Amino acid sequence: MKENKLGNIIKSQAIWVVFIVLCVGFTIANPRFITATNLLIMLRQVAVWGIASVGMTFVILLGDIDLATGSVITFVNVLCSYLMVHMGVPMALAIIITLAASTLIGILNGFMVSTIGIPALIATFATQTAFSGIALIICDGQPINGFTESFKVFGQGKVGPVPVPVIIMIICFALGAFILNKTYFGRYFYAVGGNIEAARLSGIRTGRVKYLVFALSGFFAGLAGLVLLSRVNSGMGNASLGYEFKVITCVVLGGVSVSGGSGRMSGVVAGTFIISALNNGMVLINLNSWVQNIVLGIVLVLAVGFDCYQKKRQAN
Amino acid sequence: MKENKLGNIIKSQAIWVVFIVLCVGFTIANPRFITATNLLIMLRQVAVWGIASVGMTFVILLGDIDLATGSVITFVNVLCSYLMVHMGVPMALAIIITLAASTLIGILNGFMVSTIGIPALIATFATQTAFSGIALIICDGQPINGFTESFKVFGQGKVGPVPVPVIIMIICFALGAFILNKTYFGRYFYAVGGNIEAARLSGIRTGRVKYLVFALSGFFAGLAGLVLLSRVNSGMGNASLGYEFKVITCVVLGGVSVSGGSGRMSGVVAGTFIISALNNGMVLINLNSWVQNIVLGIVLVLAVGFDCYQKKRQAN
Amino acid sequence: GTRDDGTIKVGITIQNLSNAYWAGVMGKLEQEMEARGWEYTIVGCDNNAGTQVGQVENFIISGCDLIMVHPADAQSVEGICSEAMEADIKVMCWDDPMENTTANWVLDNTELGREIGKTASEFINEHYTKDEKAQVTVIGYPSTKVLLERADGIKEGLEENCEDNYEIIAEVDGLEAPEAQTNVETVMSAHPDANVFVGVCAGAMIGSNEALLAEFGKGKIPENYGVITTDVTLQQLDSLKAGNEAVRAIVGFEGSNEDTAKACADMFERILSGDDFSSGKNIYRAIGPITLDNVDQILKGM
Amino acid sequence: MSEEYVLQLQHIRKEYPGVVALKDVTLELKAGEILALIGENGAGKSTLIKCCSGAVIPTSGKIIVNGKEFSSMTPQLASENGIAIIYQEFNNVKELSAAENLFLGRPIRKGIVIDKKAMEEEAAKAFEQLHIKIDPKAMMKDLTVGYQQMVEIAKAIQQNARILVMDEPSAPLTSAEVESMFEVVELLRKKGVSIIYISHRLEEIYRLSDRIVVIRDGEYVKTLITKESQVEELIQLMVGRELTETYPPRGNCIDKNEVVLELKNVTGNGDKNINLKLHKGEILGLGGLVGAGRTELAEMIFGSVPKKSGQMFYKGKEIDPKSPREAIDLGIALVPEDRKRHGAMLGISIKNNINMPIYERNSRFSVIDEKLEQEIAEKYQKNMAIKTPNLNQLIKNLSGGNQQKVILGRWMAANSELIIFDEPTRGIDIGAKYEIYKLMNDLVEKEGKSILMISSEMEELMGMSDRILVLAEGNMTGELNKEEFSQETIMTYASAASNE
Ligand SMILES: Nc1ncnc2c1ncn2[C@@H]1O[C@H](COP(=O)(O)OP(=O)(O)OP(=O)(O)O)[C@@H](O)[C@H]1O
Ligand SMILES: Nc1ncnc2c1ncn2[C@@H]1O[C@H](COP(=O)(O)OP(=O)(O)OP(=O)(O)O)[C@@H](O)[C@H]1O
Ligand SMILES: [Mg+2]
Ligand SMILES: [Mg+2]
Repeated sequence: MKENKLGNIIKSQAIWVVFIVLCVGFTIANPRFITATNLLIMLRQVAVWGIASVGMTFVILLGDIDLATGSVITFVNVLCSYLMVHMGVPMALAIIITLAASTLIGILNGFMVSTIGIPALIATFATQTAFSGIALIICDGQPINGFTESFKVFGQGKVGPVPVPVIIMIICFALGAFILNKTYFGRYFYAVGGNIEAARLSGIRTGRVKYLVFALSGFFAGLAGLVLLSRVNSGMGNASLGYEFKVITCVVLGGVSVSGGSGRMSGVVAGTFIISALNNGMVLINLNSWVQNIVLGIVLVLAVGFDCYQKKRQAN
Repeated sequence: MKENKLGNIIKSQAIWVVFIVLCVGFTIANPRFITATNLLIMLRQVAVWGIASVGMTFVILLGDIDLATGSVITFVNVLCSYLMVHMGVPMALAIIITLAASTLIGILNGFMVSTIGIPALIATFATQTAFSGIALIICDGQPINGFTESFKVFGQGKVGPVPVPVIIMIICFALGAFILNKTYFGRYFYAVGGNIEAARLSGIRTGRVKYLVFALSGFFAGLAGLVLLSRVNSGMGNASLGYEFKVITCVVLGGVSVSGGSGRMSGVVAGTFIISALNNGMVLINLNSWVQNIVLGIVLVLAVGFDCYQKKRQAN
Repeated sequence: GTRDDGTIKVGITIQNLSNAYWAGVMGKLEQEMEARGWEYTIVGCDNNAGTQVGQVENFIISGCDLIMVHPADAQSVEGICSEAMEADIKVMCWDDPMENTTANWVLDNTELGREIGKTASEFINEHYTKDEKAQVTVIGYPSTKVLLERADGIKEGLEENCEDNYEIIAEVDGLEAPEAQTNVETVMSAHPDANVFVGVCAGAMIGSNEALLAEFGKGKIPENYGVITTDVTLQQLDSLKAGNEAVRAIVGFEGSNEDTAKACADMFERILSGDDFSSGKNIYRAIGPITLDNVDQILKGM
Repeated sequence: MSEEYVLQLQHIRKEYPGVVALKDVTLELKAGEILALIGENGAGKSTLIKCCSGAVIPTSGKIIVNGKEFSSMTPQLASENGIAIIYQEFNNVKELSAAENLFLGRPIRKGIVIDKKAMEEEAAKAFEQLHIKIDPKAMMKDLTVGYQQMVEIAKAIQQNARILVMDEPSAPLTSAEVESMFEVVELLRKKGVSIIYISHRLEEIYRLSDRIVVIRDGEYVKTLITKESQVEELIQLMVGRELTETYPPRGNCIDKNEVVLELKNVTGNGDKNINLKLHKGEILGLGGLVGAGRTELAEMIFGSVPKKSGQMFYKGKEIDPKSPREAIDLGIALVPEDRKRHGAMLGISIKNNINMPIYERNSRFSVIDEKLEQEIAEKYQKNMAIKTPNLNQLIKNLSGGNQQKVILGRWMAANSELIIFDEPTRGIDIGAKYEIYKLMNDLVEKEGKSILMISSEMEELMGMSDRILVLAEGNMTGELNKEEFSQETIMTYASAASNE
């Protein structure tokens, strides 16, 4: 058991080692990288993905996937700004309605996956497609802006030197870790992801667990969408094309197995930080944006590959 | 056994029924839909996805997925046109080199999935990211054009009234069905997709099967890329963004289970035709392109959902 | 400049770097900046405002002297641009009349659309009458504001400049060539006499030109068929120059890519040298049609 | 004993597409009794008992628990009504600890927060009661098959259920573990728990049960009082005919001069310095406790896992198979112990399952000879008496025993010379067992093949083997010739290493 724990620590640290190596590398290339200002900016940039990654972690732990995340973020952007600007709904109410709507989209996904039995990849892809259309219809392809100043707080505000989105992200990570490790339904996520039939026969209402997880994924995506909206201060019908893959990358880099049943929140934090360091650092060192894609692909393969290869060797 | 076959026929026909209903609906809305000219145009438009879907079918049968398809198509576009235009390589040789390169990308995916053990979703996503960068670097973001007239045949030529790409697609479908039903490789695909460990212990070299399947997926994507290149007559660094999901949709609509081990080529043909009818018909009836997205999402859910719900009920 | 060694550093973020027009202009702009001995970073934000805000943040931290944004959504980058201004960094906006900038190099997209419409009208007026109306297809891409404005402008331009001799029979998507080609084929199948195609970008032109070539064959495209869009890329110019394809005119900007890049770099110089834009910081870009008459001149600078 | 029934399954019918698994079966469990449920493979035992937890929803029929009638069950309802079930297939979550598996679905918690420590303490107590040393914090995936089963048993007991259903609980266990399980079962009986016990091992039935229910082909046959019944009668009721011998006799067909397989100091995969010789026509038994490393040895011979050192000789030539394919091509076959995971390819047909290793052989330019494929499948369906309406049936629709027959058929079809059987009759009924034994005899006697047989059933090991090798903790601890066979000797060797 001791051995096991040690093994786990080393494994999760492998990701942190990658992060530190990256940071050292970027700092050598451009010393500005390691300044507190830049690190905070770096975290602020990744906050949207970090927040959404908490919900995505749950979904992937279940062995499913949520491709709707990007569309939900876009939809939230458009819906919330439409409510505030075109319908004059007060900010607090608009936020509540928006979060409820994003959670409902999650529940719709849960319904398709759990009750109808459509594989999550397909169900959430359909949701993605449909809601990207709906978002564009709502805003008629036009950006919507003109929010109250107070709305800017979520995306642009600061508490001392720390940006509010970073604080929201940290709270979400902590909440995610708490749910996974301390609550009974968090443990159910592992059980359902590991062996759904065994979980069902042990009296776990697996259907409800799936609904819950997709609803949470919708909720966190909604929250991420609000932060993004407040950050860019304008609701657009294509705010977050392809964000789902950014978020999935954070989660998977963090060592959560796409076949479900294993992974930890701390790894996802590391995965998110790596993506954030890469995004920020590659611009700081003037890397051509086409080359950036190549680097991203290679880092993903190396980080995940190392983990997978270890596991594969252990299995023998 | 009779009963079983009948059941299968009905199941595969459910997809064909959807196709026919769509066709009837579009014809009522716009009688031009059903003209031979339009049907041929419709098939020509979908040929690129149809060709790539053959390889994707194999991959999904294995329970894996190939997100690199879109990038491979783009890469092939750029590489082949670069070879022909900027390096003066003769057409036939350029085609051979290009197909070899796309197959090699497939083998690279196979290596990552089979030898290193990276989940296909991640491995091929990394390939996608990296090769979209490579394609842009090769062409420097610029379209490459000025091919010989003879190169146009693959995408724009006709044999009698039938466009060459449609003929290529039909040959690919037939080849796919032949591989799946008549050769031992096909049996291996089902076995590995169903239970990889049992397959290995029955003497199947499962690693090689994975390599083969990803190589085939790369090859068919390469072929699709060549047809696209010849069709648009210009190689671009962003020719086929998101094509992988179009192709996956064709395959999954056709009833191939994303968890692997079950599905038939005839279903995929139907799935491809449905997508093609939708794409063509929705433009014919002047449907707003935002609404088109919503319709696509709903059709996908209905078609796959029906199948999944049936299976779920049967399982009890 | 704030750089330690005195060199000037420019950060550029544009909507989309994998687009032929942008890749072409940026390639020339790189040459211009190299010639002036500047350092630069060019990134694309894939039409994503959130990404773009992050990119501007990165430019600020990396110590740029000048940041140029080609905004995915101008409103979204106002905030971060004001931060850049506060940090004593010069900011230039390409396309939109933004507030928190030193100067704007403005392209009025509705105006550009109108110009496309006007150019198309000339072609239509030449070939069609009240009795034999032009069957016009508008190729747009309604998911971005810029392209939406262009499409609306096109319709206005047609209305203003045409007599009652045209009819819009379809509006389809076509940002990239394959999509445009597919949709144009479908339109031609629905309306066999669709003959004029007007679009908002290079992809629309390349795609519909190719669809017409496939339909009729090179040199056999009827005279009264035509494709007219904007964006200046080599492929479009080649098609125009060839004369036996469907491209009839392109609405361009300063001229060739080189001209555009030079004009842009000149703007950079003016801003960096501390020119005072307080009287009028919106510099409007020139728009004008490219036809067989001036195509050779433009091709020289591509 | 009161005459009141605590559980009644009345007129249960269950249809699957193409198969009627149960036709009107009724089963009634009295308070405090142990009711044995027996029947051939595919008789419908597992299906029947799955109905009382909602794991299977019956097509028609009634379920009455303590007088309350349920038209349909769910796992939650079953548990609320005091029913606990140990399923034939494992039902654990590999990525959770033993303790969490023990409390799966009903964790000890305060509000929404779980109490890990309390669960671990309770689990430790439960394991102690079963006399097993399992670390409650150990991940399930790190436990052997036998230990995983013990966790399942502990889990069922932990629930303090009033009704306990056990579907072949002893199948993956060794005799020592079976003993401690029996003690617990006796204890539960004393506490008044009512138990349904399913097993193919009749000696267990006689030792534990009060009454016996026999079903055959999805139909109720008869209920007997255990004390008044005869083994012969039971077997006849189960298989519908008379069986005289348990182990069919076999003439001496060993060719001492020809060594088919020889291992010299083979080390790796948890085994150390294994030496053995298998002659042509011989059945060599491998005995030992759970975790002795027998499966691991088989994996090395079959090329599934590489060996670290030592030499292997097959028919005099040194071999080092790097994959099962190479081993199969040499003429070696392995009938694996975990049928669902390693043997059957559940989603494909019986025909394809049988032909899988020989497709390449029976193809021309990669194209399969479909006529030959059909012939081979038909031949081995007949030989192995596989119960199925047709060969295109998916193998997952067969009962455990019939699945095993398909796997055996596969290796017969592959024409293997050396066949390794890992627990060949695990979970297989008496009638089918006898057929398999006869087949094994035919293989060595008539076809000159050689067999390496791993078995945890002492009777079977002694009944079938010509010689027995015993392993303990990866070491070879003893070799017995036929005349030395006795349970005591084998047990002594099997526990040798741990006594040192
Ligand atoms: N999911 C299923 N689909 C179709 N048929 C099934 C399914 N499950 C079981 N059957 C059929 O039901 C019958 C009873 O199977 P069951 O597993 O209950 O037998 P059993 O008595 O437990 O056998 P064993 O002793 O081998 O475990 C078999 O004929 C089997 O083919
Ligand atoms: N997945 C695993 N991880 C770690 N150790 C394992 C694993 N599987 C087995 N072992 C160890 O390998 C050894 C052999 O176990 P196994 O149960 O396979 O032996 P066996 O002789 O085949 O027993 P059986 O009687 O079940 O056939 C044991 O010491 C066990 O603890
Ligand atoms: Mg059973
Ligand atoms: Mg074993």
